[in-house]
Amino acid sequence: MTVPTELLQCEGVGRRFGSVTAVDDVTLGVRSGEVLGLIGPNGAGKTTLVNLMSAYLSPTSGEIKFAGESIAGCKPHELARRGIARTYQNVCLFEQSTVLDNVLTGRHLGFQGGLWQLGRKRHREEARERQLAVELIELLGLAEHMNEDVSAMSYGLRRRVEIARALAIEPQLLLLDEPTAGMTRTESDEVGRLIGELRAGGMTVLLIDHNVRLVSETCDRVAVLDWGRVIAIDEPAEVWADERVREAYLGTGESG
Amino acid sequence: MFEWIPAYQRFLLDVTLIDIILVISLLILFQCGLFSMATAGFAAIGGYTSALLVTDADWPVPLGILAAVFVGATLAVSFGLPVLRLRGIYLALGSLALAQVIVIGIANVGFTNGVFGISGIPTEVTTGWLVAIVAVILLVMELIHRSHFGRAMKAIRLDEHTAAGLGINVFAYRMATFGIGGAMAAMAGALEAHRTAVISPDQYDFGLLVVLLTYMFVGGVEHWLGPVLATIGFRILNENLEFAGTDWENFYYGSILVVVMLLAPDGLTSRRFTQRLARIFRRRPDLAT
Amino acid sequence: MQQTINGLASGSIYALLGLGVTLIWGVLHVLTFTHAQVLTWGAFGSLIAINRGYPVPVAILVGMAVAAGLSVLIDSTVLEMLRRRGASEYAFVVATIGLAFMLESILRNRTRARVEPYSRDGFPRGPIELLGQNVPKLQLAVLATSLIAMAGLAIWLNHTRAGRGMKAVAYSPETATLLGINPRFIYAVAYTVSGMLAALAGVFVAVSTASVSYSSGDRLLLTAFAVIILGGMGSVPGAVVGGLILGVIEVYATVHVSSKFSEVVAYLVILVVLLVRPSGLFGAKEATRV
Amino acid sequence: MIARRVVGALAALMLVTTACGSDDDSSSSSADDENPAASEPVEESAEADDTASTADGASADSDAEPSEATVVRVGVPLDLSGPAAISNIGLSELSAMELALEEVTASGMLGETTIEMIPIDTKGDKQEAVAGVLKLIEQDDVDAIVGFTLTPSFLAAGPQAVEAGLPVIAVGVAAPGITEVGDNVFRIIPQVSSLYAANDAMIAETLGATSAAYLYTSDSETTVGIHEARLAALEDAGIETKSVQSNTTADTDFRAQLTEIQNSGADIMVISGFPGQFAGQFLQAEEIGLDIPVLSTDGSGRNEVLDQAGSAMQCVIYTASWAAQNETGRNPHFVEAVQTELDDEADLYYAAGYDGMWMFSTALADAGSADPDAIVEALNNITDFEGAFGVYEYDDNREPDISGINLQIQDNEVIPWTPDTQCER
Repeated sequence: MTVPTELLQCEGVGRRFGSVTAVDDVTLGVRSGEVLGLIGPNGAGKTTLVNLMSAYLSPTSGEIKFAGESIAGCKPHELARRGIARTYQNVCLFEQSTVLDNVLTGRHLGFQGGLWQLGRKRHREEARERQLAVELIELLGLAEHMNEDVSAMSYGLRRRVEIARALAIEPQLLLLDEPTAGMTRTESDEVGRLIGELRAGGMTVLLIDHNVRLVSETCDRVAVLDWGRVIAIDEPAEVWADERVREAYLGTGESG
Repeated sequence: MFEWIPAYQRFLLDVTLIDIILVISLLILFQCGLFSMATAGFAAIGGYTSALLVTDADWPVPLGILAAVFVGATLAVSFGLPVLRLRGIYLALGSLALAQVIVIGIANVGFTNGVFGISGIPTEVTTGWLVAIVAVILLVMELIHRSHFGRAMKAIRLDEHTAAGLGINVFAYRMATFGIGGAMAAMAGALEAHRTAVISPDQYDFGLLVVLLTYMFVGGVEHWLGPVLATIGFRILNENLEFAGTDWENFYYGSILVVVMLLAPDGLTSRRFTQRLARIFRRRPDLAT
Repeated sequence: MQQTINGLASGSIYALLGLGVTLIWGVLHVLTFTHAQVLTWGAFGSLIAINRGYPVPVAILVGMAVAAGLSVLIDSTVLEMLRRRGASEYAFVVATIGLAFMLESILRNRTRARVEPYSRDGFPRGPIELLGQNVPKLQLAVLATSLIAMAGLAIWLNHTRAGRGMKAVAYSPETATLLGINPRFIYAVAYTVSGMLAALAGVFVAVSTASVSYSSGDRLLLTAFAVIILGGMGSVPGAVVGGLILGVIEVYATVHVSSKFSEVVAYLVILVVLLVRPSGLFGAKEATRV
Repeated sequence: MIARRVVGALAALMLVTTACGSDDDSSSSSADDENPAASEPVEESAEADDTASTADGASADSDAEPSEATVVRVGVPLDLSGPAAISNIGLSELSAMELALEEVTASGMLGETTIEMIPIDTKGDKQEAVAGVLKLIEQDDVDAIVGFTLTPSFLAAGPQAVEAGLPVIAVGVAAPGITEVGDNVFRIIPQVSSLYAANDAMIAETLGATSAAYLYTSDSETTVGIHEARLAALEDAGIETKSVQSNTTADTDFRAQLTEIQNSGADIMVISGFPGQFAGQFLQAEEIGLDIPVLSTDGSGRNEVLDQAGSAMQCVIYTASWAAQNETGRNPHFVEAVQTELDDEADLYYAAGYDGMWMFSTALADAGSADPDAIVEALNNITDFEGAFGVYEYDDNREPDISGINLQIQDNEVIPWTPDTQCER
């Protein structure tokens, strides 16, 4: 068996906020083409880690590499350009805009034309991007909501819009921060199937979720974070059997 | 081209067109989520740059105005570097401090002729020029609005962090709009100087900014049409409020602002307000039946 | 020494102004452009009381009552309606600008646009010997009253139920509601306090110039904004320190640079402070959403 | 529901509007009410003027009865709104012009001809001034312009009137160079900067001063102009400059500047400022113990200033272009008329408005027609005009030859000052 290439590597990454250490010496790799689950009790530092990976925060120690190159000093928009897309724990959509507008905004990097590009060429580009956005919306099963205002939509639908928008930048790596929170079981199953399809298409995914069933079913490997440290990283079944993982969860009374 | 209009109406038209440029210079920043109050300062820079070059160095008027645009853009970009670190209300008030420094500075240094201002500025700016300039500006605004640039600006305005996550270079956009906004305000200032023939520091005071802000917010910030219509509307209103007499003019102006904000908190052309209007008008026939 | 007292005295008036604006911002997230008008109305309220022969302390209380009443009226009508509509903070800006125009216009007409004499009888007059310096009593009184008012405000905010309720509402109106605090009541309280502080500042301005007119507050609105941005929006200690610093800077600029440039120097200092600390001296760092 | 309530409120507002509006109209046209002729349609006034000018031109004497009633329209652009310090001036000028017009009408000196004043608020704003004057010229078709409060408004809008060839009498502006704008521009208030410069050195010498400190208002061209002229004149006279301090029109606290002046050890303090701020300045000077002699600016003796700070202004000396104490010309009558008709104390700005309207009416009567050239000629030829500023006439530069009067404040009263005047502090 060949050693799989790691698309994203964290090497001894730490992040402190004042005297609080949110992420502590994390070494972790997301392999190309895999779905890696990231779980851990509340406050374990999962979202901080995602913010570090998407350059919203910079680490106070260690280094993060994407596709073999350090992302130190990178701005979030540069990382997006390099192929990392993400969703947010608390759903950050552009309110009072339609689903199509939101997803089309995600296509920003797809546009090449300048302001002065007029006429046919401009229309062609706009039409092409619009088509791509529409396809993504359909893929996420949102076709009937295409022109609805996202502010008025249900939580589950909003999460799906956010995933569609993240996919719109055609990322190599997709960071999903609790994509099924607040969803019904059928809805989250839907998301599970979608992640499966994405992996089949060659996408690398980092999935943070509390839904153990979803994580077990969709992830190739699972990493467990507790108090900012990685306490286990392995295939799902192995991880659930790990003593430290059980302790971390039972000890803190995870409600999930 | 517009000589058939009586001079009085033509002057009002010119003033309105210049106001439109100023409002757009404010709006383009706001569309990127920047609430900047430096407009009056850049207008002063533009007015003085052109006025001084034309009167003291005998530059031709068009060249003076171009120089004003250049100086406005340069200053905006160089001030933008530090000032754009500020966010929200801090940017608003920080840029206001910047404008105050510029205007009070102009009033107290020698080469600008201080509080006396500059008079006898050549007035070659015609209504034709202004119409052409405003038309070009509005055309560009519409092009931006319909392109992915406009979408990116809206995304930045609504949520800059998320916009960045989608690959939008927030800083570059803000820098560019700050520069363009500064250039436009400076151009408006220069045009104003060459229209009214006299400039002095006191005209770039807080009051000017307040007027522009109300035009912009009453019109609504989603599309350039709102502020432009509001500017025209307020000009017409201003000319017709005279019936109220000097004493009560401000009272009516103020009450109009309050009432508009109560009816349409996001401006008269905001989707929220137009949709509500549409609902009201749709409901009418129902009531009748 | 004398100049430092000059700076602190005018700075304490700035601080009173800044406190009123910062309270409103902290609790309601509204930048209130009516503040200068509230100040002027308060000053006129006290002037009427003085002209009717009431003693100075009573007259000041009357002025404060007028200003507080006016503030609460503004809040419970226009601003409450805007809140119900979920208006953006910019709608509040425009609406308060509109209200400021209306209030100024009314006052202008009531006073026939005149500068009214403001009697100094009953206020401290003349100098007092202090550390070998002749210090005007009025200045000391202004300084002392302001400091007492500020200290009282600080104690009230931190040690009373209403004060703590205000902090809770500032933090999150929803959470406060769950804790049994009525945000509307707290808004009214904030506007009352803000109005009272403005009136106090208005009386001090009126008495130190012995006059008051409908435009007395004009420049002070900008000053109030300068104070809170220097100190940090929504921060009570920030407004106090910001106000005092601003007053002292202006005076020192007059002494060491030139009185022509004292305002420019003050604004430059504000800009520099902002560049070093983008949220002012005491401002909370604006939270990022992710 | 709510929308309907707001609409209702708006409608109510509109009612108030019209009510107030009509109220205003009646007050501003009070001059017309006394003369029913003014209520005649004025649209054809241009033609009417032409006929009148030929008719009057034939008789060439205002005593002759013109065959037809004529309305002469006078545009009155003034800064009537803005900060109290400025709007006060404009409002004073306007009411004094109305007062003068009533007197002119009552005197019958114009025969059947009546003057209609068309006031316009230029709001202390150059654009408003240009727009307003253009409107007066084009829409209201005025025959002359008598007005202007602030210099910037005049400099922006004056050229429009000059271009239209209308006679212009600038009532308020006091800066140099006003009449250079055009051959048809006249002024009432003399160039105050030269007035002060001429008197200051003599006063300083009388006081035995060898050094001076200055406090001036730095954001108005009027006070800056005065200050610069005074500083130059005193330095020419060998008076050393110890300290120069400034304040803005919006300032309320002058203690820092006054402390600097006190620390400078100057013999006298020269204040170039506005009446609205004198009280604060003098009271604060008294508070910090600054007790050197003061040369102040015109307006120091205004009643409200003395009411506010008279006790702190003992022995303050200033030069005035107009003074209530002046017994020459129409001044005694003017002072009384302002008291009885306007229920106020006469001052410089009332005087300027009053003389402006009288001056125009006199020229109109002399010219016998509203023809612009005739009026300009009449203004140039007026001799020994009797006004509130005393008896004066225009020199070759269309400047009034008003020499001014030195005054001193003693025991809350304004008295004429001469080098022999004694004052107890």
